[in-house]
Amino acid sequence: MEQNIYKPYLMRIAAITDEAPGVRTFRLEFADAKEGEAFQFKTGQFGLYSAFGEGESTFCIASSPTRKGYIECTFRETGRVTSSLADKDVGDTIGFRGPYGNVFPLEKWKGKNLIFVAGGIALPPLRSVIWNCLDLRDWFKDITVVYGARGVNDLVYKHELEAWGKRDDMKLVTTVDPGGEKPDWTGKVGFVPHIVEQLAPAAMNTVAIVCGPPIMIKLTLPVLAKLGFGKDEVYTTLENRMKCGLGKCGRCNTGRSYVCKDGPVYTLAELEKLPAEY
Amino acid sequence: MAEQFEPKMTAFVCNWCTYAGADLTGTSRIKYQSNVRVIRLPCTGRIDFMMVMKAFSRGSDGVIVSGCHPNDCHYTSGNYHARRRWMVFRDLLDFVGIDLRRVTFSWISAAEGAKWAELVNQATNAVRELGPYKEIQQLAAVGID
Amino acid sequence: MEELRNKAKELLTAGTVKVVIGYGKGTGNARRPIFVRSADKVSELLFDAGCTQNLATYLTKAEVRAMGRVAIVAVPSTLRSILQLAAERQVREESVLALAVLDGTLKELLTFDAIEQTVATIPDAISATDQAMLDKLTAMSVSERRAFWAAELGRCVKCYACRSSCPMCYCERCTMDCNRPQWIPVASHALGNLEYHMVRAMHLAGRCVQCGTCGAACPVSIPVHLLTFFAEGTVRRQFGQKGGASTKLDYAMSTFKPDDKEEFIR
Amino acid sequence: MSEKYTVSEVGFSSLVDAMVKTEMRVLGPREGAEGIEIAELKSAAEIAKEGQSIVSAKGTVFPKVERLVKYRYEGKNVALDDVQPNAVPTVLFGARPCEARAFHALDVVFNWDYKDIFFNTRLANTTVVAISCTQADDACFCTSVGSRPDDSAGSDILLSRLKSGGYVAEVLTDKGKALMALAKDALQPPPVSPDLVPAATVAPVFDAKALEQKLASKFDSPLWLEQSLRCLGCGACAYVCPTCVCFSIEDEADTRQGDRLRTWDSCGLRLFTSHASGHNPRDKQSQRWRQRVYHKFAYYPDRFKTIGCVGCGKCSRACPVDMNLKQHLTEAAR
Repeated sequence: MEQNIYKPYLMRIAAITDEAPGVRTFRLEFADAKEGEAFQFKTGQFGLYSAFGEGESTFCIASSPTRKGYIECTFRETGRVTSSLADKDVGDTIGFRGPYGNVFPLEKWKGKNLIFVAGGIALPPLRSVIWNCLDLRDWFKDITVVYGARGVNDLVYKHELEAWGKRDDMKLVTTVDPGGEKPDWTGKVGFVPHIVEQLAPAAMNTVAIVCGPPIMIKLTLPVLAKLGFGKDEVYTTLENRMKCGLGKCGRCNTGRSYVCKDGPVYTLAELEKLPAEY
Repeated sequence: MAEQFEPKMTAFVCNWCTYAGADLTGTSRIKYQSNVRVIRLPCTGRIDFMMVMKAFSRGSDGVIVSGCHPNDCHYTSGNYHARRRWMVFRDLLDFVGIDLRRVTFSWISAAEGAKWAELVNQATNAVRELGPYKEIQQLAAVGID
Repeated sequence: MEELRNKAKELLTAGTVKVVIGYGKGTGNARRPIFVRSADKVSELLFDAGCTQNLATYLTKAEVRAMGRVAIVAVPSTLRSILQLAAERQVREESVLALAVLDGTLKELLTFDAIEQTVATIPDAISATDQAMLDKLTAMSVSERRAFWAAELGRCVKCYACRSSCPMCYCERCTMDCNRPQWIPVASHALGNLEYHMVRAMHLAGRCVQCGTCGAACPVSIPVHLLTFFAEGTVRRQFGQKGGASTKLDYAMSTFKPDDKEEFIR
Repeated sequence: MSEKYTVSEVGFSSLVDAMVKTEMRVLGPREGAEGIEIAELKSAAEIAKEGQSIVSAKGTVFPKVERLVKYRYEGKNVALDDVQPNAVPTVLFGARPCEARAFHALDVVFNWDYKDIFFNTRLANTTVVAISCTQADDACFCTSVGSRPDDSAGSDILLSRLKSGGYVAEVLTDKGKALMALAKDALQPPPVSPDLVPAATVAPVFDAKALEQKLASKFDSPLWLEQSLRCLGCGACAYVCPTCVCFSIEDEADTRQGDRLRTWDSCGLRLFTSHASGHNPRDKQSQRWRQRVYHKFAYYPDRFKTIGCVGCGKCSRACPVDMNLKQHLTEAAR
């Protein structure tokens, strides 16, 4: 008998971390341990998280597939589902369907330098792949992370940023928008595209993974182009609205692409073939 | 013998008059029927017409809406606005086929504890006689295939 | 009709208006709304007995607003809608002029006052069919009415054509679209449909110009307009003011009179 | 396989009577007060044999509201109740050929990757008996999208009317055969040269392949704004459409339990793509209208090797402002 593809896994909230105002991370464990053991995903994939009674909401899986036994998601309290999720406590049950969508091609990146560029609440999708890459450190050459937010308070994963900053096998550059700094802020001040330009990473043998608010992406892409990054070497991940995640409900359809199936990971070359409906 | 039907009554009351009035009923030790679930709102002006519908769709057999007498509104005119709304909504309820005997409107001041008891008793008795209000709740299942 | 086309041509040529919203030929014998933006296209404008749709709906659309000043071919209900929209500060006097076709004569109405005066001279009555339906419904027993609406609204597919076609349903964020909490069920089961149409009727009470465009728009021919007609009728009867009569009226449901008379509050 | 029989009018009625007597749900076009509706049939006399229903027969396999998940709260826990797909044996009887053909366009979406058991179970339990159209109207354009008024695609049995009364029944599938077994006595061998009532004339107005090619370069054309200016942004077209497959999933719950429901949705509605943050990738009606056209006539053929439209014209008839798809596509194909 085929499965009911709309039936979610039941997940128990094992831990909650407040990341920034309105932004939280859940660590989720499978209520049914057997389902948990059988569950596999790859970095870049997403799921639909449900607050029963309110509905489902789409976010990436923010943890790395190399970390077994749980998944993590980070969300900002915005609409009906996310507000309800924000009201949950440790021990509560939520639903999860997934993993859905395509993946970041880590195999293809072997032997290359990686630069991650993220803004604001868009670090979570990259966090999964950053940790994945760090856990497979010898696959890659230099790893650089540029992460910016409006203000110091808006930076997510503050503890991990601290840990990344201390590592000598990667380079972390954090920045906040002008006016968002605090007296003890030791990172940079300036907009992400500008910081990338200053940093001027060599495009040779390097892959750039960019994720952030539309304006950040819009301004970062020309910088990368100027630095010589080819359109196949720039990756991003889209977040269209979805209801099913299964390539059926039609919401995420953009051009011939279903973001839930053909995405969410796209190269810039692929993205340019789509209408700008994302 | 079949158990006697006990209606579920929902009362939407304003904080300043009717709720205080209902309080007085209690402190005056006036007994009245316990079928009513009281929902306190700041003012009758806050009682959205759809709350009446929601009460029915979630299982109420009867609804009571009550607030301050005209001129007594804590916010000056909330009850006047509410009255207009009810004048239109009540007719509309009737027009779509909702039994008006299940909806009771009243003004009850903070001093009218006895009136509250009497109102609840009367409304509850009326609804008890009418029986459970299945018609509206059943509508939620119509159309789901 | 020639007069209408000439007028439209004159307005467009002089640049007085950027667009004329009117009726044109549709599928078969149908008439459809058209947007004439250049003088050489005025021959597409039509006016005949088939032109009954209330085009005022378009006045609040962003795409139309962006065009500039509008001339709108108006039937009586269109004029009333313009007044009601004006009363609710949704159209500006300088952004619209009405080309009213009344009993076969064209009248160019440049100001809200002119529209108001014209409207005052037009008898305001709903169609005999609608009146008969309302009478029939009010004569029914309450359970018959419930059965009637359950059957009618059971067909509703929640396409929102009634809302979309209504000149007064211009809200950027309709109650139906609010989901915190989800006040009205999204699914089109009988209860959700009933609640939806009741909310619409209540939100139109005192504002409805009784054009019937919502009912005409319904793909499955539910007489949803009877609900708004009824609620509007209640307002007229009880508070003595009607939607679309004047730009100066307060919205009946957001005001009150201390001596509003009812007999049901105990 | 395909077997042909002759069925007299009497045989036709007795077939319907035989079906109604079984456990099966017999749905079909019925003349209502306000036009043809797809409803549960009680007798052959009720069947509207000509003309298009207002709402399509899509609901037979993809109902407007359907339960996907059911849950109960148990303290901090949630328990999921098993929701079984609806497997009531159903006959869609007397539908137009375009309705039958439309199921394929739904099928490709419900099965191109993940399999949707709700749709599949309903489809597997549905037998489709279509009647060839002998009448068409201004909105019809089946011949422009690769079909015709006597198309048998998607039908288990196709009935074509004889001038002398009665029908030629073309039994196309095993399901059709099983249904016909209900009225064996009604079947006679077909005439050697059947004198059929000619199928309706629907002149092709555009070439779907050419349209698809044209669309490739017309994405930024002003045509979409021009056509959609009068569009009100309601969902009437999608909700009457036999092939519109987009849906929403909505929770409805009280404090103890809830349902996750699938409901029809439409790309024409502003909220369809709107994010909670307020960002909307298709913010303008012209973009939404374009999506509707492209999804059916460009993305569908590209992705699913079939057109997402059967040319039934229901959308055009249902539209409150007379958005005539046939005409708009003809413009786009130029």
